[in-house]
Parts: sequence; structure tokens; C-alpha cells
Amino acid sequence: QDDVKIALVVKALGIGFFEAAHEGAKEAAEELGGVEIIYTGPTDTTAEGQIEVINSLIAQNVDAIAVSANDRDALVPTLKKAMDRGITVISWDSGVAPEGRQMHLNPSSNALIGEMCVKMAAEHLPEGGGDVAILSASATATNQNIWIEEMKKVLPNYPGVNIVATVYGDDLADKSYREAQGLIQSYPDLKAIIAPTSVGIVAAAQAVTDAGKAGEINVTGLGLPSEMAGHVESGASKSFAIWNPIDLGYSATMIAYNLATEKAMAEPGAEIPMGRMGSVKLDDNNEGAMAEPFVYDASNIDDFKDIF
Amino acid sequence: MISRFLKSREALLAGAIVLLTILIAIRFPAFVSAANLVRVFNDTSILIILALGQMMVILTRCIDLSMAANLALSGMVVAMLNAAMPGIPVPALIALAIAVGAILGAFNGIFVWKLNIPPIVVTLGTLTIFRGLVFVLSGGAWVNAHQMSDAFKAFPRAVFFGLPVLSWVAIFIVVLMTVLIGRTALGRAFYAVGGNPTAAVYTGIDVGRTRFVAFTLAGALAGLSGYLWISRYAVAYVDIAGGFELDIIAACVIGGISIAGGIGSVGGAVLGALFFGVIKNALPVVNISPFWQLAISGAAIILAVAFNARAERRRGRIILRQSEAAS
Amino acid sequence: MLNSASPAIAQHASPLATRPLLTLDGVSKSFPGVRALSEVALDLYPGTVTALVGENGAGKSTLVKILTGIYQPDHGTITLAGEPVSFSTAYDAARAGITAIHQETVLFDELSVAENIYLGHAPRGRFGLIDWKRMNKDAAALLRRVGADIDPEARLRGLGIASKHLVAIARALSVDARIVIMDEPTAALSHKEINELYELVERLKAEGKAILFISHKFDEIFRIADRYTVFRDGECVGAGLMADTSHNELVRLMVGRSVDKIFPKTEAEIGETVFTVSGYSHPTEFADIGFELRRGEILGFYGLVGAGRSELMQALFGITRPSRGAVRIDGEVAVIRSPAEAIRRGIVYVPEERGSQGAIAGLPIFQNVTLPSLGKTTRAGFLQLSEEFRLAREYTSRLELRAAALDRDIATLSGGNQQKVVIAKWLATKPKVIILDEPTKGIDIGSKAAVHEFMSELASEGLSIIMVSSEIPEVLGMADRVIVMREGRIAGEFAREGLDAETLVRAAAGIDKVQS
Amino acid sequence: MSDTTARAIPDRLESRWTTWLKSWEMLLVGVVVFVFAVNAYASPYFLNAWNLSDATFNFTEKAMIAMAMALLIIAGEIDLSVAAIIALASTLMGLALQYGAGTPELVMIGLGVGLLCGAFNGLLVTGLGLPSIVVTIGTMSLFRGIAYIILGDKAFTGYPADFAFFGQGYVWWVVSFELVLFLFIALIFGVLLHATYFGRMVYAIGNNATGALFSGIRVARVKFILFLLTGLMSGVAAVCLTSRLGSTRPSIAFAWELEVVTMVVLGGVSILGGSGSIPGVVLAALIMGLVTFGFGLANVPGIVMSIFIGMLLIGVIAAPIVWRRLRGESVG
Ligand SMILES: Nc1ncnc2c1ncn2[C@@H]1O[C@H](COP(=O)(O)OP(=O)(O)OP(=O)(O)O)[C@@H](O)[C@H]1O
Ligand SMILES: Nc1ncnc2c1ncn2[C@@H]1O[C@H](COP(=O)(O)OP(=O)(O)OP(=O)(O)O)[C@@H](O)[C@H]1O
Ligand SMILES: [Mg+2]
Ligand SMILES: [Mg+2]
Repeated sequence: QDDVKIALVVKALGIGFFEAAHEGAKEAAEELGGVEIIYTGPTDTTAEGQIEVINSLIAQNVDAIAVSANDRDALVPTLKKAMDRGITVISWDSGVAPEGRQMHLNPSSNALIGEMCVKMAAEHLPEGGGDVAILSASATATNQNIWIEEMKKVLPNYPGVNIVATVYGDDLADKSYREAQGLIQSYPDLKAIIAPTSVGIVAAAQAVTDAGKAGEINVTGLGLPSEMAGHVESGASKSFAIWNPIDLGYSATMIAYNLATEKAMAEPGAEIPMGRMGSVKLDDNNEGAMAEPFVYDASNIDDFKDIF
Repeated sequence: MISRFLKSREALLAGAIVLLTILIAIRFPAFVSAANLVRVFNDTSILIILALGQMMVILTRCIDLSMAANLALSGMVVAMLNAAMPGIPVPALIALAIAVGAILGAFNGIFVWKLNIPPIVVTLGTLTIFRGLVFVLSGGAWVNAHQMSDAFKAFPRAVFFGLPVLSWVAIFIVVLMTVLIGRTALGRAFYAVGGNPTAAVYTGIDVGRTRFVAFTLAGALAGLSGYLWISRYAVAYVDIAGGFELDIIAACVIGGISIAGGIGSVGGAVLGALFFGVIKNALPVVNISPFWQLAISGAAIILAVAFNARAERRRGRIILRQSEAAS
Repeated sequence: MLNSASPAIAQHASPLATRPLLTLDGVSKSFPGVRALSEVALDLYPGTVTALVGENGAGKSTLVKILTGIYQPDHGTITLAGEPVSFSTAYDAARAGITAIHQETVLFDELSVAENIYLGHAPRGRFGLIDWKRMNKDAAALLRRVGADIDPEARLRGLGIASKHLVAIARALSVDARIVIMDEPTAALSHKEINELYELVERLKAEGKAILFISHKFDEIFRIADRYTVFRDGECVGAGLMADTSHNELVRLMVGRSVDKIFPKTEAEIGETVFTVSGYSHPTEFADIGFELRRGEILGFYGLVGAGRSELMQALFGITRPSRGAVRIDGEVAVIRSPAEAIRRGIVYVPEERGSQGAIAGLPIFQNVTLPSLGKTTRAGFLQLSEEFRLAREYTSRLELRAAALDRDIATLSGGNQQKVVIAKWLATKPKVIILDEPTKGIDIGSKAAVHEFMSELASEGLSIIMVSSEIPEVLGMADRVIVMREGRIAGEFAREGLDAETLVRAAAGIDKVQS
Repeated sequence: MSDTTARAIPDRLESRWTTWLKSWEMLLVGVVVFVFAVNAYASPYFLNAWNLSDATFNFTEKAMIAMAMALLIIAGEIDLSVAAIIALASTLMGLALQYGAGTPELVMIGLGVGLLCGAFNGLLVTGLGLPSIVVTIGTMSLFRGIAYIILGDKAFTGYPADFAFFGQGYVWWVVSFELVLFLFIALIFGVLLHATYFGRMVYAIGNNATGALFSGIRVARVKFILFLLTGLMSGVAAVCLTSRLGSTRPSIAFAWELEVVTMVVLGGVSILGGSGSIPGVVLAALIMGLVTFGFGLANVPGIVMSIFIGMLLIGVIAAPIVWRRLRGESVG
């Protein structure tokens, strides 16, 4: 009996978040036994790069592909081809359009993430609220846009939060940094920056520190404890959230395994087991959420900063 | 002297930049506040340094497409070293970054000098090789802010006389290059080699070696920029400054440095870079979507090159002039 | 051999100096396919002007480049003040005290005049940095010394060719040299500037410098030189004191055979007018050009370098546009906007710059030949190689081309053979009028005679030929009629009979108003 | 024969067969065989018709552009804006889609935009006499910049089902439409360059543009046509790629220009102009495709492959020079 080959395709190699997910995948593989994990992805975050990678995975006849997509639509034809050749395809983290995958695992529910971001910003606003700006990743990233939408939905519940701008840093450190600088410059009353991206939040915190506004402008959003530890310490960021990428990689692998070995079916309403993470329930779009995001602040950051 | 300057490309470009700044200032007075101008200059410092390096290479009728990749590799080397051994003093790391950059530049130069391979082919190759080596070296992992020592990150940020060290470094390089280009035999050899390689040989200049030196010096500046970049943004990863090589060349072109070699000035390169800096920094301020930036810089490049070509167009020798004047 | 004019004898006879400052012995230099110098000897004495004469391609400039470290000799020795020397760069030679005005002006258009003069040895100030102020001052002084009224801070690009040449002369003098070499320094200068140059040479002589003077102008040589050396086909064929020789003897040494045989002009039957140019003008290059060309005629165009002859011919060929004027072919007005159109009308142009405008290095010989006639050798746009080879074979064999094979790169041929290919290329288009711009410039003596013979042959077949040439013997030998140009205008038109060199030179330099 | 004289010059020194055997193309054939053999040995998945067919998608679109780029570079010019033309063409196709354009219109728009962009480049280079490398660095930003202005953070999707054929369809068994189209284009360009008047003019211009002008060739016109062709091929690639991805984002085909140029140079085309062949470029495309696919099967990251391609590029160009040096011949 051959090993079950599960490919974890990420947006780009070298990103701390995905490296952590890889750890989780390896943990799942060990737990399951007889599973080989292929961790791969392009070098920069392009759809074309991912397609090349996926083509070579199809050629290797892997049993399952779990992908965090750079482009919701562009991967569909290739992934369809993979499914036609009997390969289990799921997406996680950043999704693929429904026709290109069997199911999608959201790290958390989009509504929860959106609300969490606004809540973290609101909590540290001065009396009477203030200006808040959003620094997003690439303007084309599916999940970013959904979260921003969700944030805007819950705004009525947080009357103090006044969203003044949304800018895009393309998940490039220098561009994000410059965009954050632009925000600080153009909005003298800015009190918080929400960056729902791990690259953006670090760059924004750095920009705030360099502008001498640490403590004055609170940078929050989604980030990795290892990357944010310094900024929490300096006060540039009061708190931020993230789901645990290790858990995410673990869960995606578990689901891929269960679907590939036909221990579960991906259909609306189905519950697919994910080992120690419990199980995920699929909605009408064959999507499910893993867990709530977890908030990190000065009180707990030290426990996590060396893990991921 | 003054009238000669006023007629020069540099004056025109400087005028364009001032005009642009004024236009922005009309709607957003904050843009021309001293603090903001300092910020814009600081933000452009690295581009200025790189453009000056590229200028030397272009002056000798070559081109270096690998500068951004060189920056990434030298930067990654010192970032990883700093992360692994925080005890190494920062000046030593800066020296190392410069040395690594110079070696990579020399690698380009040696192919151009000894094997006569066209510079564009060599640097197209080394562009991917250097970038790939960053990946191999780092295993694709990032070096994050908290892994870098505080001194490492503090250097470009420290403020002296109202300017961050990063800006001072750029100013220092500008002064250094002004002297090198204007007052040394080597600097003048760059012009000679690019302006007329045959005549350069008649003058006793070794064309190949001069090009080699230009590549090496450009590499050294790329190495320096590598350190400055990662310490400023406090992060190092494979893709840093990806695609930046074209911005560098574009700054040179806008600054009036002729791609055919032999024409250009330090002032032009600096102004070309500043033009980019002002545009990049002004867009978010004037609320134009950042998506416009690319198209604007493209249009600026085309206009600049068309304009420079017109200014350069040989006025034709005028045989008839004397006789016309006589009659 | 004539090497009897060995250094020993010459030394003995010299009234001016006893020991040569510089001695060359057995120096040889080959280029792919060409032996430019073989076993040549040369002596230069302090306070003496030595003239080096020889036909085009005799190897004079090659020798200059060896003496200035640009080329390294294949073998042979150079002795400077008793010490054997070898130069690996131009810089070494300059440091040893050898400076040269090269035949082609090798300067930098984008740099200032002062810097062109001092590049490589600029005056240094504090910290070893270039002292621009002093450089400009020194340059101004030097320029005054050569009698040039040029702003040292001006960019070279704006200067005329004569001024550039003066800058080149100033550059040569900017080095403190013991040996000054001048390779055709007067070719681009006007009468007044030439006289100033002569005075300069006298001064240098008085300062005790050894001068090597290369020129094709015999009156000039007899005026300023004390000694002479003659090269022929890369060999040294004679040397001695000017006082001991005569005009005729020098010519005989140079050419090695009787003069009239080189220009085998056969009388062709001159027919009706084929080509008429009237009122032809260009905004900056030439004005009011008018002439006629008849069937079977060879029309010579003479003038000093820079007189605008090439510009005129290129305008006639459609490379540049005239501002005014008309061209008639067989009486019919023709507007020629591009070379393609000129070729279709039967006008072709063999350019002066063989390397950059004539031969297409990188393409095989046969493709060079067929390039303008591809319309005839292709079928519906598709190439017919056998047809191309046939055409190439036909025309190259008429010109007695020497080559290993027709599919060889044209760059592998010697200069003369390249010129034959270029001419063959144009003949293959079956033209009515062929313009030859300096057709024998820089080609060896054998090829030269072949080209001349061929020109006569073409003329007698009824082709009309315009021959631009700066070589007086060639003009006198080949042309049925000569037009002289000066500063973009026609300065005179002369029939073949009774025409002499003096008349041409006077007309070209504008010394006397010559009536035509 | 009548025209044989005593000292006749032979047409050729060696038979065409011998010349071919010693050519750059043979060296590339050797490399192809080598890479193929290594891949077949190293991976059990390599020798599989479907997999090989999938692998062709890695290079066909770039190679189509490389065909036209080869001619352009042989003529002494370069076009760095090709990838940006793809982005602009794809964006405008997507825009037209929003206004209800069907497949035929989409294709027309893709090709038309390519042609227009090529014409724009050509006009700047031949009309104003600007250096192509700088002009196309400028238009590269401009074209992609316009795509960004139009699309911003959005994407165009929902291309019609029959539009998918260009990038995803198969003509016969494992033979994809793209592959057939590429081979067809290669054939056309091969004939154009090697067997026609036009091709001869391209070589003449690349070797000596002034000389070509003096030989009656309309240099500016030929160069303009070459820019048009390069634009057109970028348009074709835009149609194929858009169809293959089924969506358009402004970052589409990012940095492809360097890969295309690498392909052309690896194929033996001199970057200085004047020499090169279409078979060489086709072989180079094949090599790059095989190398990427081979590394991909071993799950080697793309960037490590690029080190290999970079070394291959410098290596194959340096090797003959070093070889001649070692044999003591002088290098020009
Ligand atoms: N770099 C070179 N490569 C190949 N052949 C050369 C080179 N330089 C000179 N030659 C050849 O060497 C020969 C001598 O040339 P040289 O320039 O020395 O002649 P010259 O006596 O100076 O002629 P002129 O009077 O026309 O200046 C010519 O046949 C020329 O074609
Ligand atoms: N001011 C100048 N700057 C640079 N080159 C010049 C200048 N003047 C003349 N020349 C060059 O000198 C050469 C002779 O000029 P031109 O062809 O117009 O005159 P000509 O009468 O044909 O001279 P020639 O006898 O050399 O053919 C040309 O190659 C031209 O490019
Ligand atoms: Mg000479
Ligand atoms: Mg001339």
C-alpha cells in the first residue's frame, strides 16, 4: 500500500504563516500514518506560478491537493483537471471558486474575523472614537475583501469607529510601509490602522514607530505573534488576532485525507472530522469555518512568539 | 555658468519637480511641510543610491539588470548573519554588505570584461541567479524584525540635524559620486568609454577594465542599499525589491542619462530618482488611487526619453554657415 | 631591396643630428588577411621633420598606432634614446614622450574641449583631484598656441571638423613629448590654418623635438620635411634626405611603377545627357548645385574633406532630403525620397564609409551582392538561393573577386575585395548612374588598379559614373570632367584637357576666384 | 557551366549538412536530449503523454511571443513591454466582456490591442528614433498601468464557455490547441525569417542598419512591422492565457518579458542583433519547458529552477567563447 500523497499548495514559499501551516500538516501526517506531505508553491504570489506547480502535482498523481489560492478564478480550470483525474481538491485560507474545489476551509468565519478586527480597534480608541484606516494586502485577495466587507457591516455597532480610507500594500513590505506612511500623513487625526494581513500589519507598526506615533496610533488586525512581538512591546500595537496557522494546516490535511480516502464526503451539510480540531460543518457553498480567531496582546504574546 | 545650467536638462527636470510639488501643495499644503519633504527625501534615498550606481554602468554603455537582486542577496546575507550572531557590530555588517555587493557586481563585470558577453545577457542571467541564491540561502524563510538586533535596525533611523541617517548616507554618496565622476580620472574614464570606446583606447583607457570597475562599484552601492533596505523595513525575504531594477533604470532615464552611454550627470540621476519619489509619495496624499502610479511613471519615462532625444539630436554640421555669414 | 637606405648611411649623411632618438627595426604587423607592415625600419632624429609617404593602405597609420601603443607589433624592436621599449597601452607611449595626431579624429563629442585635450593626464589639484580651473586655463593657452580660437569649456559636439582637428593637435601638444607624430594633419584644414600649422612645426623643430609627418601632399612635404621614408605595400622601400631627392623619385618609390598605368583611362564614347541636377540645395550642407551627366561619362567631384560632396551624393541617393532643387533622369523629373526609390530609378551609390554603409558584415558575400536586387531573385517573396548564387557568381567574377567561397562572411575579405563586393552589389541592379564615393579609399594598390580599370570598362559600356575623390591623381587620371566643391557649393567645373593639380587645389581651397 | 572561370569561387565550402551539424541548434538538440533523458530517468511520472502535454502549457504562450521577439532582436531592437501588452489586452477583453462581447469579439479585441500596442512601440522607436529598450521599459509600465487603472483591485471573470477552448481545448487526444497553434506560429515565423525576402531584410538590418538603408531597404518600415508582429503575438498569447486562466487580473503574466528574452537568447539569437534562428528558439523553449517540468516533478521550487536557467543562459553563451580561448583563437 502506497502512502497517501497530500500536497499543501501555498500562495508563496517563505511566508512564516504558511511555514507554520506546514508544521501542522506534518503533525497531522504523523498522527495519521502512511501520509506523505508535499509542501510546495510558487516563489511569488501569482496564479500562473500556482498553476505550474499544480500541473506538476497532477503529473505526480498525488491523492489530494489543498490549496491557498492566489486567484479565486484562475486556478479553477487546472483544479478541475485535477479532479477529473481523480484527485481530491480542497482550498483553505484563501478560497477557490466552488467549481474548482470540493470544499473550502475558512480559518474562521469571515463575519467573526471582520467583527474581531473592528472590535480590537474600537477597544483602544480614545473617548469619543476616532479615525481608523484599513491597510489591506493585494487588492485582489479574496479573503481580504470579504473581511473588509464584514468590517463595514458591523460598523453601526461601533459608532466611535470612523473608517477614513482603505489602501493596498500588495503584501510587499516596502509598499505597505509607504502606504501606512501616507495614511499617517494624510489623516492627522488617525487613531488606528487595521491591517488584516501579516505583512501589512508589521509594516504599518514599523511606520507608526518610525513616525514617533507609537502609543498614539494603534496598529491592529491579523498578524503573527513572532513578527508582532516587538511591536506589542513598543506599544505600536495594543492587540491583534490570528487563528493558529498550525491548526489550519493540520485541519486542512485532516480534511484532505478524509476526503481522499473516502472516509467523508464533501456536500452541503456534511460534517468532516479534523482530528484534534473537532469537525467542520459545510454550508450550502461547501464552505466551513475552523475556529474563532484568537487575540494576542502583551499578556500572552510571549507564550506564542517562539511558536509561529 | 548660470545660463548654461538654466538651459540644461537638470534645470528642466528640477523645474518639473518643483512645479509638481507646487501643484500638490496647492491642494495639500501639508505636503510641502519641512517634515514631509524630509520624509519624501528619506523615502527616496535608497533609489538615489542605486540610480547613482546604475548611472556609472550606463555611462560606460552597459546596463545592470541585476542590481535589485544583488540588493536582496547582500541584504539577506547580513540579515541572516545579524539574526544568527547579534554580537557582530553594525559597521562590520555594513562593510560586509558592501563587500558582498561588490563581489556580485564584479562577477557581472568579469563576464563583460574577460568574455565580452553583452551586459544585458550577463545581468539577465545573474538577475535570476542572485534572486535564486537568496532563496537557497534563506530556505525561503523570512528574517523578521524581532530577529534583528536593535542596533541593526536603529542605524538608518537615527536622526542627526533633523535628518535620518538613511538620508545622510544618500547625501554622502551623492557627494562622493560628484567627486568621483567629476574630479577623478576614473570618473572621466566612464564618460570616455561610453562616449567613444575606440577613442578611449587611443587615450590609453582600458575599456573592459573600466566597465568592470563600474559594475563593481555599482554592485557595492547595491550591497549598501541591501543593508539599508532591510534595516529600514525591518524585514528580509526573497522578494524584497522585486522588479526594482526597472525603477532604477527608469530613474536614470528620466534623469537624462543616455542609454547609449557617455551622457549623464550625478545631478540628473538624483533628480530622476527624486521625481519618482515625489510621485510615489504624492499619490496617496492627493488621493489618486495607487493604481495610477505605474501608468504615470511609464508615461514619464516615455516623455523623458523623447524629450532627451530631441535635445540630443545632432544639429547636423553646418558647412554652409561660414559662407552664409560671409555673403 | 631598397633597404640600402639603412640607418647607418642616413645617419652618416645627416647634417642635423648625429644619433636617432627613435629607431624601429624589423617591425611587422598583420591583420586577418592583410599584412599591413613587414619588416619596416624607421629613424627619427631630434630637431628634424621626417616625412613618411606612401599610398593609401601602405601601412603608415598602422605604424603610428604601433608607436603610440594602440597596436602591438607582431615582431620587431623599437629603441627610444638607446633603450628598447614596448608599449602596451596608449598611456605607456605618452609617458615615454611619444604623442600623435591621429588620422581620424579620435575625440569625445560629449566632453568639453579642454577635457578632450587633457583626458588621461589632467592637471591634479588637492587630494589628487582633477583641477578644472587649471585645465581650462592650460587648454586655452594650448589652443592659442595652435592658433585656434575655441572656447575650452565648449562641448566638442558643436565644433566643425577643422576645429576638431585643431583640438586634436592641441591634445597631442598637451603631453610633454619628445616625439610628435602627425598623420595627415592638414587634410581637414583650410589654407590659413595650414600655414599656422607649418609655423608650429617649425617651433617644435626648434625645440628639438623629433617629428614624424605623414602626408599625401608633396608640396607640403618638400616645404617642411628634412628627411623622408617611403612605404609601399607595408614595406620600407626608401629613406634619405629631402635635399637629395626629387618629386619624381618619391613618386616612383611610392608607386613602384610608372604613374599613368594606374589610371587606365580608356576613352569611352560620351553620349546624350542622362542625369541633370539643378538648383539642388540643403539647409545646412550644400547650396545651388547644378550639373549634367552624360552617358559613358566619368564625372569627377573634387574638394577638401568636409566640402560636402558625400552629403550631396547621399541626397541624390535619397538618404537625406534636399530643401530645393530638381533631378531629371533621361529628361524626366524624378523625386527621390528613399534609396529604394533611387535604385528603382537606376541611380546607385557606393558609399565612402565601406565598413558602416557599404558592406554588411555578418552576411555572406552572396547575400551582400543580392541585397538590393532581391526583388529579382525572389519568387512571391520567397528566396531562391540558387538564383542568388548565380547572380553573385556572375558579378563577382567580373570583378575578379578573391574569396574562399561565396557563403563566407564578407567581413573575412580584405578591404579591396570588400569594395569589389560592394560594387558588384550595385552592378547587379543594372543601374544607369553609379556614384562612387572615394572608390579606392584605403584599398590596396592591386585592387585599386582593378577598380579603375573596371570603371573605364563600365563607362565604355554606356554607364554614367560620378566619382567623388580627394586624390588628385585619381581625379586627373580618371575623370572626363571635374567639378570642384568648396563649403557646400560648386567652386568650379573643368574639362579634362589641360587640367592640372594646381588648378584643382586652388579651386578647392578658394585661394583664387577661378573662372570656369 | 558557362560562367565557370579559371579562378571560380565555390558557392559553399562545406555542405549544408556539415554546417548544420556544427551549429548552435545541434548543441541545443544535445541539451534537449540530455534533459529529456535525465528527466525520464529521475521521475517515473515523466514519460506519460498527458503529463508531457500538461508540461507544454508551461512554455507555449511565452514561446509564441519569443518567435516574434527573435525577429525583433535579430533586427537589433527589443520589446520589453510584451507581458504588459498581455495584461492590457486581457483587461480590455475583460472589459468588453462586461459589455456583452462574445468569443469572436473577444479574440478580435485581444489581437487588436496587441497590434495597437505594437504600433505604439513601433511608432516611438522608428518614428521618433528612440532607443527601444528605454521606450519599452516605459510602455511596459504604461500598458500595465492602464490595466491597473481599469481593473484596480477587481478581476474580470465569467468568460464564455466556448472561449475556454483557446487555452484549455485539445485538438486531438493529448495535443492541445495551444501546442498546435504554437507549432503553426513557429512554422510561419521560421519560413518568414529563413526563406523570405522579409527575413533577409531582418538579418541585413540587424547586422548593419546603416548599410541596409544604403542598400535600399526601408529600415524603419521593417522595424515597425516587427514591432507590430511582436504586439500581435502578445495579443495571441493574451487570448490563450486569458482563456486558460478564465480570469483577468492586472498582474497577469507578470515578469514574463524576461523569460521571453531569456528563451530567445538561449536559442542562439545574438542580443546585439544580426544572427539567430527560429529552430534555435523553439529548441530553447523546449529546454526551458522540460527543465521547469522536470524540476517541478521533483517539487523543486521555481526559483531554484531559475538559478539553473540563469546559469544555462550565461553558460551556453560563455562556453563557445571560453572554448575558442582555450584553443588559442582570438576573440573579436
Ligand atoms: N584594424 C585593422 N584590421 C584589419 N586591417 C587593417 C586594420 N587597420 C589597418 N588595416 C589594413 O592595413 C593596411 C594598412 O593600413 P593603414 O591604415 O596603415 O594605411 P595608411 O598607409 O595609413 O593609408 P592612408 O594613406 O589611407 O591613411 C590596409 O590594407 C588596411 O586595410
Ligand atoms: N563637424 C564634423 N563633425 C564630425 N564629422 C565631420 C564633420 N565634418 C565632416 N565630418 C566627416 O568628415 C567626412 C567628410 O565630410 P563630407 O563627406 O561631407 O565631405 P566630403 O567633401 O565628401 O569629404 P570627403 O572627401 O571625405 O568625402 C564625413 O565622413 C563627415 O562625417
Ligand atoms: Mg592612414
Ligand atoms: Mg565624403
